[in-house]
Amino acid sequence: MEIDAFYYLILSTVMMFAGIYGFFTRRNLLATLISVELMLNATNINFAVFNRYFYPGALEGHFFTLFGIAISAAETAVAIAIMINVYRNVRNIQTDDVSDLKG
Amino acid sequence: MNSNLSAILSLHAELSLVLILLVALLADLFAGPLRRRWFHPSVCVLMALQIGLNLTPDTRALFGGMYVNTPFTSIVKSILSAGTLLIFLQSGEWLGRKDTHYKQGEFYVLTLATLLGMFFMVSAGHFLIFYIGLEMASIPMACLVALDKYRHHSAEAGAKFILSTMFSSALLLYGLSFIYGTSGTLYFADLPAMLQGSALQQFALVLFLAGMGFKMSLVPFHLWTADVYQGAPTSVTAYLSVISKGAAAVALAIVLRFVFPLMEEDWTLAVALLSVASITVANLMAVLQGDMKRFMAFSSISQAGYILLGVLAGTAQGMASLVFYVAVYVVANVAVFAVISTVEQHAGGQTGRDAYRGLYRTNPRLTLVLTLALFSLGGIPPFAGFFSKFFIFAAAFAQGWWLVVFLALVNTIVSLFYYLLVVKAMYISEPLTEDGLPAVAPLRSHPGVRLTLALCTAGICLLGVASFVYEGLARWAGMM
Amino acid sequence: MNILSLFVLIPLLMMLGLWMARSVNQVRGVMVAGSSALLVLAVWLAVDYLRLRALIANLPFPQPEMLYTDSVVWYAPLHICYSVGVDGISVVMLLLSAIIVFTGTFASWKLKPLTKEYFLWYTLLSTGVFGFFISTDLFTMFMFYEVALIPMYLLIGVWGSGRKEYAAMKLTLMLMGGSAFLLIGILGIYYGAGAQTMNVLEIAGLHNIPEGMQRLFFPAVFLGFGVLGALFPFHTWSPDGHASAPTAVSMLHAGVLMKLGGYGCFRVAMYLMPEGLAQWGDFFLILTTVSVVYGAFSAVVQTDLKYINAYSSVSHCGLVLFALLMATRTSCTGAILQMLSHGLMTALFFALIGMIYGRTHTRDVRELNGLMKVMPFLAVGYVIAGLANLGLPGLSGFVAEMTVFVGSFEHPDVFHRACTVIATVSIVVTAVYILRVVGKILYGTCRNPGHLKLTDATWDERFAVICLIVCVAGLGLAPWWVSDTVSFSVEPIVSHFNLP
Amino acid sequence: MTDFTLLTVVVLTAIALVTAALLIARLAAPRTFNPQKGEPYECGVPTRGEAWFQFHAGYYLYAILFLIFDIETVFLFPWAAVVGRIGMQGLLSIVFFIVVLILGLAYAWRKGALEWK
Amino acid sequence: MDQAFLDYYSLEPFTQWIHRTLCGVMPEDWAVFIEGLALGIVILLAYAVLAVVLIYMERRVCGAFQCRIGPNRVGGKGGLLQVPADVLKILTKEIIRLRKSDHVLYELAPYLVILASVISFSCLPWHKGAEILDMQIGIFFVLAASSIGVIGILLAGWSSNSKYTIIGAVRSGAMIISYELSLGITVLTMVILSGTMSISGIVESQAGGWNIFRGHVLTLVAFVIYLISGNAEANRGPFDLAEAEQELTAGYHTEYSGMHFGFFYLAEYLNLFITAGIATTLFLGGWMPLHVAGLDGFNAVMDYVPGIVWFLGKTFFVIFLLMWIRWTFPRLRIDQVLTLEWKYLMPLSLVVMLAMVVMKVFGLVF
Repeated sequence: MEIDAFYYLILSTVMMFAGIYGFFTRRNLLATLISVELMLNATNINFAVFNRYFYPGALEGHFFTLFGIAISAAETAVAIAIMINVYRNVRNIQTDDVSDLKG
Repeated sequence: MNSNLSAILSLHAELSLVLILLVALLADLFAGPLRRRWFHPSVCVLMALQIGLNLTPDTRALFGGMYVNTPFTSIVKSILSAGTLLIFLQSGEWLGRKDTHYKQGEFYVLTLATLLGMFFMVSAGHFLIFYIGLEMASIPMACLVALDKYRHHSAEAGAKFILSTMFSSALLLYGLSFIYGTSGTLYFADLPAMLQGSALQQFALVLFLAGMGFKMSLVPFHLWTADVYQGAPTSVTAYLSVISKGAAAVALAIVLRFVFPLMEEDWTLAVALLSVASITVANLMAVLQGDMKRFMAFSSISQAGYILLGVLAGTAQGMASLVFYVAVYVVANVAVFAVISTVEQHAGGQTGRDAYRGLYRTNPRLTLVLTLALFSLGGIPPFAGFFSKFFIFAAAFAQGWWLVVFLALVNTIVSLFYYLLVVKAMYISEPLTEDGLPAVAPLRSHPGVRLTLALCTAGICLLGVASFVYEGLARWAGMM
Repeated sequence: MNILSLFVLIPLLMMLGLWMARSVNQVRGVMVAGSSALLVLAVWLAVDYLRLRALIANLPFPQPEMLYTDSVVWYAPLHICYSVGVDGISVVMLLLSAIIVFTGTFASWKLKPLTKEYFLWYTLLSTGVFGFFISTDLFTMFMFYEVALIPMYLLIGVWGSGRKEYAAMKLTLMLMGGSAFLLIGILGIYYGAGAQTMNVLEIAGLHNIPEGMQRLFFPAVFLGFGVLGALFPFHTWSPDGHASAPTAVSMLHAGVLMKLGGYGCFRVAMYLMPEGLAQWGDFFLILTTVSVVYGAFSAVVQTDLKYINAYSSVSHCGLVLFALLMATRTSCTGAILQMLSHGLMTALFFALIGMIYGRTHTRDVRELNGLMKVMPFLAVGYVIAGLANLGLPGLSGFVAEMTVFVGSFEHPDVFHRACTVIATVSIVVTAVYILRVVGKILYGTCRNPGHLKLTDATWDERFAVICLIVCVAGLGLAPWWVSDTVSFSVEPIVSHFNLP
Repeated sequence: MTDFTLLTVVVLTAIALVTAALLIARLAAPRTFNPQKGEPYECGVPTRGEAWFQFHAGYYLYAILFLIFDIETVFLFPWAAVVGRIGMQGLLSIVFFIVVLILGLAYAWRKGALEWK
Repeated sequence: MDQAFLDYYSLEPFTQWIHRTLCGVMPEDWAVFIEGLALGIVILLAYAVLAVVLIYMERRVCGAFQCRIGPNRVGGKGGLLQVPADVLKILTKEIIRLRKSDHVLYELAPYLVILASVISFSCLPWHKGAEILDMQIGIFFVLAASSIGVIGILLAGWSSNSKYTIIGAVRSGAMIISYELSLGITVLTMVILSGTMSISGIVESQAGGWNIFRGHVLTLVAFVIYLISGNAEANRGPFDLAEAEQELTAGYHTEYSGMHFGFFYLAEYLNLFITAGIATTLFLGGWMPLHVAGLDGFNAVMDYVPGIVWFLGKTFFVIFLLMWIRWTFPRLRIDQVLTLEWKYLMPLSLVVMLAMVVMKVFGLVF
């Protein structure tokens, strides 16, 4: 019961672009963060699939996935910490209201 | 075992940085009230020692080529360390404040962590190390940006920074995944032969450039820059604008030149477009800014555009010019931010350009330093910025990018215009305050700031005149 | 050390001295000492140059183009050297600059406020000027050129009058815009000549820039320098800048800085890219002709003394470029003479206008009457300057303009001759506006009671004016030593042009 | 059967368990309507306000700390399986890693992040 | 060690024989389908039966500890039918629909909780050759799968839109993720000792002696840490503050009624079993019989006892330990819970792990 690499790639592509779409359209900081996580996980899937299907002899892709996961977790930790701060300061995490800095 | 240990020891630049980082962390945790007094000077001294001890250039590839050190990267690291030292020196005043002094330790540790990441990024011989370095340089940076956690601008800037940095690294990673998918390796040494320029690889290249564009804040990936620069504490803004940008530029140049040589036609075109767009758009936006930090943000975007000209050249000459440009940019920009920071501390947190009106009457020396730094940024001789601009133009020109160089040159006029606006405010304009006095009273700045300004002024005046810096860079870049 | 380096070193030392000076008197002392030293040096250089030239004139081996040459490698990877050397043209220009810096010091004797800073920037400006004239390396030439430009911003912006901020910004940006063209041109020359050297003489000797590149980069370089030489339509910075600048800065700017443009056009653009000149000469000739005529006519309708003189400068500097583009030996000699002459008399003009303005606080021609009675010394000086300007024989203007027009008419081409004819119109127009102004403000009765109480020139002002008048008259009465030297040095350059 | 098939079987079993039990309950259980039933339980008194409020930030703090320390597992598990074979070098590199982790813990501890406030 | 003897009881030849036979009479896909069906039924049965047994056991144990009798009416003196009766009762209770809840998440939560426990349940080493899910990264997979449960708990609390549930959910969320750390590290310690992540591999590696005897005092410490954090993971007392009935009514599942509530109840007991089962696997040798070096006769006797008996015996022993703890200790406050984990268990488990690495590298373990 082997699944073709193609399907994984479709999945990752959909995730990637859904993430990009979410990043630009969501007005909530947490939703934005989740969108970015979606993108990062899409890349992780890509690496693992490429390694597993195309270059099964080596482990580079798997390693990259591992590090990717770890790093995105660290990023998320920092992002959440900062968002809590934002929340503490403005009592709201809608990006529309986080606009004292015009831009 | 032994060979491994000696291999690890030959990462002396990184190891010494880690050591300082650990010392700072432990001191922060356990030193108690003692740390308030001696923390700042001792970290600065340690940093200076670190620079002094790591000046020896050597060539070495470790971990099967995942980490590559060359004299060129050594010198880049030294420049980055020196820039960080300057930032540390000038941050003394800000960190000595009541509401920030307990965060001193964090500031050093986070800054050094980003610096460590940049070291790895510059020395990477494998995309994994490159990526780890990149993230190590970005994640603590977000904490730094949000360091002033009770000023909500700072937290907001941090949120913007971390989100855009995550977005960019996702793009970059997506690009890397296709590079891996089409070539089966991520070693810089093996990749060039595999990257022939297929459609997927071009797509990957575009994503890679977009990701790096975010990190370097190039137009059109610059939208976070102004907000983050304005919101972050001024010392952090300084760090963000020079060190992190410089490291990203050098790494980008190395990767493009040594990993994508067969796709040169593709990336040079893209880089040329990015460069021209950054310079032009940022210059036009900078003209409209009234806040010094936002203004410097756009200025730094346009400077990044100039730095890209060195990437564009893609030659040893280009690399040398790029690093020289970065070095000069570091001293000039740090000087500007040191002044902004000082004025901010003494003018009740004001960073608007109006606070600088008539500054000359109260603080002639500060004004002079700022003027020289701005002139250097604008490329006015005999200051170092003139030389660095000339070299980077020459490098791009030598590869036939005449039109790009010309557009960049025309843009220097615009940039000169807005730099002169600041100069004008300081020397010519009347203060807007009610009593007609300048917003900043005569002040005696923190010794660290004074030392920074002195060093930066020396750098601004001498880096261009002393030709051995550029010549050394050119020689080492040629050896890569 | 090469003697020429002193021209850069002395101003640098002066700046150091100024930095350390603690009182106005110390500042003045440093300035007088330094500028006198420069003047002496320039005079000595001129004399020694003539002596050396005469000494080697009869030697069998080919004559060197420049004397006192020296070269120190600076940036080896880009072949940038600190190379110096002078020929007749540069010697003359150095002399001119030294005179004007010297007199300018006296013209701004009582300047306030921030005297020290003023003289610092002033000296930095003169460093650039001197450095430019002694350099034979493209890079250092360009560097000194820009060094000379940027102090103008602060000098005008801080110490100027009227719409000073606007004028200063406009001037700086336009000139820096010119230098952007210049830089691309310099890079074009360097890489076009095979990226082996930045030395002007060596590049000229190689003579290997491809014609296509010359066609591309000649206009860039010419335009770059031309902006500073008030080439139409890029002259608009000049009237505003001159009008707003303080006296000594106007003097230095009109007297010396604008000469950088002509000198650069000649030394870099035309010398190194003769084929480019052949391609673009006619086009630029039209522009310069317009400059000459347009400047003169504009001067007629102005009512501000400084504007009148500024437009007059546009016209005269246009004449310089005009003559250079004619590219005959005589016309080029004339062009250099015109630079010298215009530099002296326009400095004199601006000095006098500044002194009058300092007293009457107006420069409007309509408000000034009968100053001859009130301030006879200044009035006489003004008359002399005016006469020099309109080309009275015996004064410098005559010699220069005569040579220019004669030389231009030597050009066999009909188009060039036609341009010459058009340009001569400016002589008549010049006479119109000079005499009108002289008649209006100096003669007649003084109707403004406030003006009656004004005093004549003080000693420092008199000194400056007399110096300049002596030079103007000297050049007019004994032009041969200058014209000989200049035409000797013009020869090797003009020989590149392959004129019919 | 491959791992995937087995996993699918197990997952389907779990889903079937819940669905089947719910179906049985649906069929067997009585259904009556009473508006009071639909209210959240607050000891019998009428419900006040929403429960979807923002809660104590201390919980986030632990979430963040967890995130950091949990990720270590990603690196430690593959290493742990082979540490007996790679010996000293593996030990050294991981000791460095763990020291950094412990430093992180010490930092959090010292800065008071572990105190429940 | 005489491996052949152990193989006597291996179920693998049996399963393979079934597969071969089925393939003989029908296409392979059909065979796989039927096997899957059978497997699912087996899992369901085991799951349900164990739940019933555990609930009954808990009641009896609880009664014993509290000096009372426990269930004793339904089904004779031992109250053996009490629990089946309860099951019937719960199936016929009304499932109340809330008005203001987030319906999708509310319905989803029990699925997640059950899913997590069924997947982890399937990973246990019942007997030689009878592991259902036996991956190379088995133990890691168990950790990952069991973490799904916390999502279910959080969703349940959040979607009910009641103050009790949300407080309970957040508490249990914080607690479970915290104890996941020391749990993970102790598991890691045992992986280091065994040198493999596969569950069957871990069991095989204990053929020469159970892990708890192999690592000096370290494994004992690790075992204790594991029990504490495992107990917390299963949300059982003294860590049952997520459903502390005195303050929060019933914690995160206050708003669930009838069979909906039953799932959480079910999952809780199965999680207890899984915790104990993993403890057995990691520390007590899974289905491995007890061997004492040197006493070959004794060992041979032990080998005749089937693996599943060993496994269930050891597991129920651990369950008994856990119940003992539950009914002995008072409930902790949230700050005490977190302090215990972050300031004591976590550092301690890190130290244990490091010591274990050193011992492993220098070959000091048995």
